[in-house]
Amino acid sequence: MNRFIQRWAVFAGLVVVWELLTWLADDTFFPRPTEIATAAHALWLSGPVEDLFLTETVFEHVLPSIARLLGGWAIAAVIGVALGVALGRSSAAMQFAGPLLTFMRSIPPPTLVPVFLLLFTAGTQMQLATIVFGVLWPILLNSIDGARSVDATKFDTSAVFRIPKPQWVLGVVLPAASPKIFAGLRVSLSLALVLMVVSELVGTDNGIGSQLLLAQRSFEFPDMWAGIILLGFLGYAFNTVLLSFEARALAWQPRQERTPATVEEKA
Amino acid sequence: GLLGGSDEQQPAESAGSGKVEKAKIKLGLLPILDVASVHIAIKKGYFQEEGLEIEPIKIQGGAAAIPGLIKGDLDISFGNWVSFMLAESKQGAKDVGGLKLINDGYQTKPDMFLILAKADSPVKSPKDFEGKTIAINTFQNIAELTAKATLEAADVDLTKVNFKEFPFPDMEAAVQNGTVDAAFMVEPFISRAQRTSGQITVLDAASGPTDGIPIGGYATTGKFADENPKTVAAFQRAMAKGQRDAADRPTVEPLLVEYAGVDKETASLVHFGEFPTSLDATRLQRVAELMRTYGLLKEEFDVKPMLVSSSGS
Amino acid sequence: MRALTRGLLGVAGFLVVWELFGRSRLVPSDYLPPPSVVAVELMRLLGDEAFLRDVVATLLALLITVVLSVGIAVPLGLVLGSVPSVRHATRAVVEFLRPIPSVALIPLAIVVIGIGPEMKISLAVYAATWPILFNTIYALDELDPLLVETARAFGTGRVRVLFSVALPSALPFVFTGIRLAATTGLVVLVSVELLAGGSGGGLGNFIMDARSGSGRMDLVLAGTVVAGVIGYLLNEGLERAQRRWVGWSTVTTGGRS
Amino acid sequence: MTAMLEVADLGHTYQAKDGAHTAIADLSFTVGAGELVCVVGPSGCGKSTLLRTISGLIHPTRGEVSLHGDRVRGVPEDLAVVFQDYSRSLFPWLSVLKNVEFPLRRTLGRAERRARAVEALEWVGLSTAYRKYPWQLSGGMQQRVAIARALAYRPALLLMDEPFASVDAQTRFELEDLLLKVRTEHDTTVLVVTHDIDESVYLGDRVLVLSTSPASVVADLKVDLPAQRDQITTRESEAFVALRAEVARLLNVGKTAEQVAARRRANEAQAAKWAEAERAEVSRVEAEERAAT
Amino acid sequence: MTAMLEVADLGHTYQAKDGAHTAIADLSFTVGAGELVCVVGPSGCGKSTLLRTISGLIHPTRGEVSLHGDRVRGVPEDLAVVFQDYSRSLFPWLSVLKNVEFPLRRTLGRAERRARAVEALEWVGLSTAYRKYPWQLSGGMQQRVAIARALAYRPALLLMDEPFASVDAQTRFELEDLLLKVRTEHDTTVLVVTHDIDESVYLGDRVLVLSTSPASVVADLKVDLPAQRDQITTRESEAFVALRAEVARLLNVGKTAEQVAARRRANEAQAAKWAEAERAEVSRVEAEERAAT
Ligand SMILES: Nc1ncnc2c1ncn2[C@@H]1O[C@H](COP(=O)(O)OP(=O)(O)OP(=O)(O)O)[C@@H](O)[C@H]1O
Ligand SMILES: Nc1ncnc2c1ncn2[C@@H]1O[C@H](COP(=O)(O)OP(=O)(O)OP(=O)(O)O)[C@@H](O)[C@H]1O
Ligand SMILES: [Mg+2]
Ligand SMILES: [Mg+2]
Repeated sequence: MNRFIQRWAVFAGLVVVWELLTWLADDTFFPRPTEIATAAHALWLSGPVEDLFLTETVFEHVLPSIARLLGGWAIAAVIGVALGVALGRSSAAMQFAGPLLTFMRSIPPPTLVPVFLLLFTAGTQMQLATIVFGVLWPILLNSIDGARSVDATKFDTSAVFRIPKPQWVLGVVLPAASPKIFAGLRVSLSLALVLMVVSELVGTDNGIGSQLLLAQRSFEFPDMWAGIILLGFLGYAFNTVLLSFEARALAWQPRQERTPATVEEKA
Repeated sequence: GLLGGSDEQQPAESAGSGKVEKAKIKLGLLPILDVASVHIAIKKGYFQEEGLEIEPIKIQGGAAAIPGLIKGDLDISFGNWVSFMLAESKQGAKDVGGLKLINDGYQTKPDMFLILAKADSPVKSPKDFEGKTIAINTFQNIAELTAKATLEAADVDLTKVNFKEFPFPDMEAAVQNGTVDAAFMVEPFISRAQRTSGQITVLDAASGPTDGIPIGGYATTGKFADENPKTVAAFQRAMAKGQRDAADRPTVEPLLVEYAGVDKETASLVHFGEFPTSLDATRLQRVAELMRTYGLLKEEFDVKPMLVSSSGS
Repeated sequence: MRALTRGLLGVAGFLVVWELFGRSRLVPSDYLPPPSVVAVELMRLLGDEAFLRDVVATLLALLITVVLSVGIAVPLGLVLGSVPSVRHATRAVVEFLRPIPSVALIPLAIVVIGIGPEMKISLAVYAATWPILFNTIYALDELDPLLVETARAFGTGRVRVLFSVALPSALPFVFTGIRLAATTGLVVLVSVELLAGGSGGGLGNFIMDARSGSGRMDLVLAGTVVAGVIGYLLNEGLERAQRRWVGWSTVTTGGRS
Repeated sequence: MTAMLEVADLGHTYQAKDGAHTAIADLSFTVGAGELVCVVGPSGCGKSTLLRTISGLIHPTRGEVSLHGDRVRGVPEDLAVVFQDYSRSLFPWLSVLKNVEFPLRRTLGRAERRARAVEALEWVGLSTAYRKYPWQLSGGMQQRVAIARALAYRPALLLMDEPFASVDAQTRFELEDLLLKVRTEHDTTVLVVTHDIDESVYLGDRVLVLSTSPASVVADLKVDLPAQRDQITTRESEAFVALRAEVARLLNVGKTAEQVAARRRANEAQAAKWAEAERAEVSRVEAEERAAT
Repeated sequence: MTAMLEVADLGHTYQAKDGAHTAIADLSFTVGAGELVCVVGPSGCGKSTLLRTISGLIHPTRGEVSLHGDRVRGVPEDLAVVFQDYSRSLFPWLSVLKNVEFPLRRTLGRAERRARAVEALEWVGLSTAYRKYPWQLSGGMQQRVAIARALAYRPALLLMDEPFASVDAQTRFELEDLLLKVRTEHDTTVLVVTHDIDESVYLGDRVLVLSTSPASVVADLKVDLPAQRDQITTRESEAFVALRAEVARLLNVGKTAEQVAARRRANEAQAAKWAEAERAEVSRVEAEERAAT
């Protein structure tokens, strides 16, 4: 409860400050949070009772976007972790693929739209490709790093007991790398939201991102901000879910009792 | 500097500097055909004659134009009428005295807005669009408005037509690989799609109800217009000459190759639109009407207060 | 050297696939020109001053981006990673801010910051900060408590523990975050140049011009290749720095298998 | 001697998800300034936990620790610790020399720091390994680096958790003498946790015997040996032998007579088995030899 | 007995940026099947390196290791190692029980695996800590988990690197006896690196004494004690005492007479200092007492 208050007090404080600032500035581009809330309500929560008050827009734009974003992120997670562990544990593979991957990492997804158009059909497939191509890298890089940093003694121990490859990967490398992998997963989860918007720049007729851009172009700034808030909300929600998974997966980590912050004079 | 930012330097004292309040104009331009007249005017020294120095700032898409004007990073900018009117109707620029339209820029002629399909497409006539998908560059803009208006005129049920957003450069490919059934294109993409992929015209979206519809022009903020009336007037005079010269194809064609990066072959094929020389409220009101019809504007909108007509030319 | 040849082999393999794909009848070569065509165009561009100016503009903006995001994210990460109460208090805000798509905010950014290079750099810094921040926080979580206890037992103050124990121990993973941030920054810079233009110029601008004016895919791909090469070189430089400064981390960890 | 360290009614319980674990039940003792006290006790009884509470790294759940009469809250000044897990307590990114210098950075200038570190490394016989990194050292060498680091710091109170566990017998003797020398020269108060009963008697002014987990004080023995000790003569002295027997006896106090008897029975059964195995082996070898000739 | 392990002309040099370091110079010895050989040698001489080459973790730069006559290239079958750095060799994400079960997953079913692990943990006296995580254990308990893991695996060849360094004397005795019992029951060949001279004699069929770094074999002593040993009677036997003196002597072989003399001189100087310090202290205390009364 205490933590809850602690967490949301800062948030609420910032919202209040924002409200005051926007009220003072009175700028079309920066509507007041209350206006945004009204717009959000009109957009998404003014639907009929049988749909739990959700509007048409939610079913037409929000849910498909979420599905694409989670799908893309999941695909990227699987590819990233698998490839990352493989590359992290095999220096030869890393030498072969390293430069190419760095090269690909530096390519802005928008320039690849024409190429994606050739390889995928526009719409869901292309959007998934864009999201995967964008969010893969934090997972991949962190997995490589995690897989590489398995402690030497643990490597030796597994070698000595002739732990078979699958067990070595699943039972040693993955757990050892998991804190780093989770860091990558968390960075990329919110990146997936960003890329969801980017992916809806081309070849779409629905989605949170396309709605957001449309609102922006039509100077419906409260609607646009409502979209941004929705993204923030989704980001927060997904992140919370991921964190609870993480807490379970990393339960073995020594308890916080002895981390830097707590080893401190209470005097 | 090396970063490519604008170098803030005082404009060189030019001949007519005594007359205008601000000699150096930061002008937002899109890399498209529509602004050929500006390049002509610069080349032929029309601005210099008026004591103006133009610093062209390349912007991509309309997204940057209005915020750029509001922030003051652009003094004047090219943009499409729909965006300007939408912004004004939503009071987007109220802090800087609203948006003011100072010059007409570009206007359709037949064969300029074409909806193209693959050569072997089953879509042969507008009626065939029902149940099909058309690529369009941006929703809720001039393309969608004219497409809808002409489709309706051809008796098409709009609720059965899908639109999807694609940037112009990607449309040819999208049509070619069947991602969409047809695409709403402009020059030089039309010429290229016809030439390289043999795509065929299904509908001219700038005909009938939308024949000669204004596309875009030059705007500034109310603040700038109030503070620099002479500058604005000088700009209008120079542009009028540019617009006039732009009607002359041999003058424009080589410029395309130069500033828009269009290859010579395509340049020789493109269909140009009209470069109107005067700003006419009645003509622009047509755009507002279209916007009203298709729900972009919620209420009546009068464009007249937005205009700053050329005083003495 | 062997690593280099292997890397080149990997790239060469990719180019061969692309060449075959581009030359096959599957796709019109206008849409996906093969690397041989792109290479010729690229050679020509490397002699073109305007193009080089664009490249330099992007490169400089990128360096500024990396420096700024490191300067922001590492201290912030140290604070958030070592003071749980601050971390709890700011979590809601941070998680709300992270998914904000910088690319969709271009108009707002222009209104606030203007159309110049500052705008794209701000957006890029915004995007590049997160990977560094999170890697720093997570690396601190993984810090061996015994190392901290050792330092504390010798009367090392909290701040110094942070800088001379926590930071060095976290550094290898922070470096990974920086490498990630460098390419993320590059991607955002080029994307913003591409979508907004403005007075910045840059590689993205070049690509957009090539695309919209004449639909020259060969130029687009040449520009893309240059972006990739910039990313590669920057990554290589960072990796070298990493090997130099935190080389210890690769030897305390297990051999390859 | 004045009491430097006072441990009163100390208790510590570790909290864990699946229930609490009491590591220390109730400990009280004092250590005078300049004294060297050895702590012995069964594995897992709470010795390391005790050192952690004294050094202020964990807050005991019960009782208190005072230094010079002040209650310990944070990490006290002028304290050095040699951790049991020495290899993890060295900073892998610092060379051996830098590791030893690390705690000195706060107080000393560059030159003096260097001199102190070099001196301490010489003491522990690592003069040739300055520039190496911890992972390039053997286990025993790492442990000696940790000892050198603590000695170079010249603390008023030195806590050592099985500091000589990983070095060979000869080196161990040398390090023991080194410790004795250093603590006399600098008047350091020392608390050494050790498993070696001989060592505890040889080193200590007193030996503190702890019970099985949770730890409490079984005995607090005064070591009545002359202050100047010598590896050979001291260890051969009658007093020494008697004391070490006493400590060994005390360590077994927790065990019931039954446990001891059980062990003896098991040993006998074992012996019978071995004898049989040996006989079998002998006849096998004989058979082999016969086959070979 | 047939030769199970053969080490021939073994040498290993570690490469480092700032020059190479030769850890093992030239080692040759054999170990028969079922034999238990103890290796003693000064700290940093190359014992752990030797175990690493035998277990195939590093490739020696010179010479070779053979098992059953086959040259060791990778990690051989049926091998278990207790690493010196036990705390790092445990998997922190697995509970104690899972840690012990981990290497058994390859070969055994769930139930049998569990039974073996439980049994091994009981042997080392950790029956109550199954569900704990390694970081919740004391140093000695962690070490015993590592031992349990190796024993549960029932290897043909067991390599142990100072396996009892962190446990108390009593537990150490028990573990020594346990090791003897297990190796007889399962006919395991064992190589134990230890620093405890007594232990090497008590445990070993042979004791291998290594020189200072780089390691070479100083002596290969046969331990002529009856196969069935007992902590009390064996250690008291004359043969035992003689052997341990011999090993101690051999360990000093590397030292020059000068070094020994120097140490003696230092000790004497020290003794004088201490005597003085003691006198000073006595008079101080007396003064204090006088003041108090
Ligand atoms: N972080 C922890 N969480 C829970 N229990 C712990 C923790 N640390 C130690 N313990 C438990 O506390 C008891 C005492 O541990 P401690 O490390 O103090 O023992 P020790 O006397 O040092 O033993 P050893 O001689 O084996 O090192 C042990 O039973 C151990 O399981
Ligand atoms: N990875 C390494 N790189 C370089 N040198 C090393 C490395 N590992 C060990 N050495 C060196 O090799 C020598 C032998 O080390 P090793 O660990 O085999 O000694 P040891 O006999 O096990 O000593 P201890 O009894 O102290 O554990 C040491 O001098 C050490 O400095
Ligand atoms: Mg302990
Ligand atoms: Mg060793």
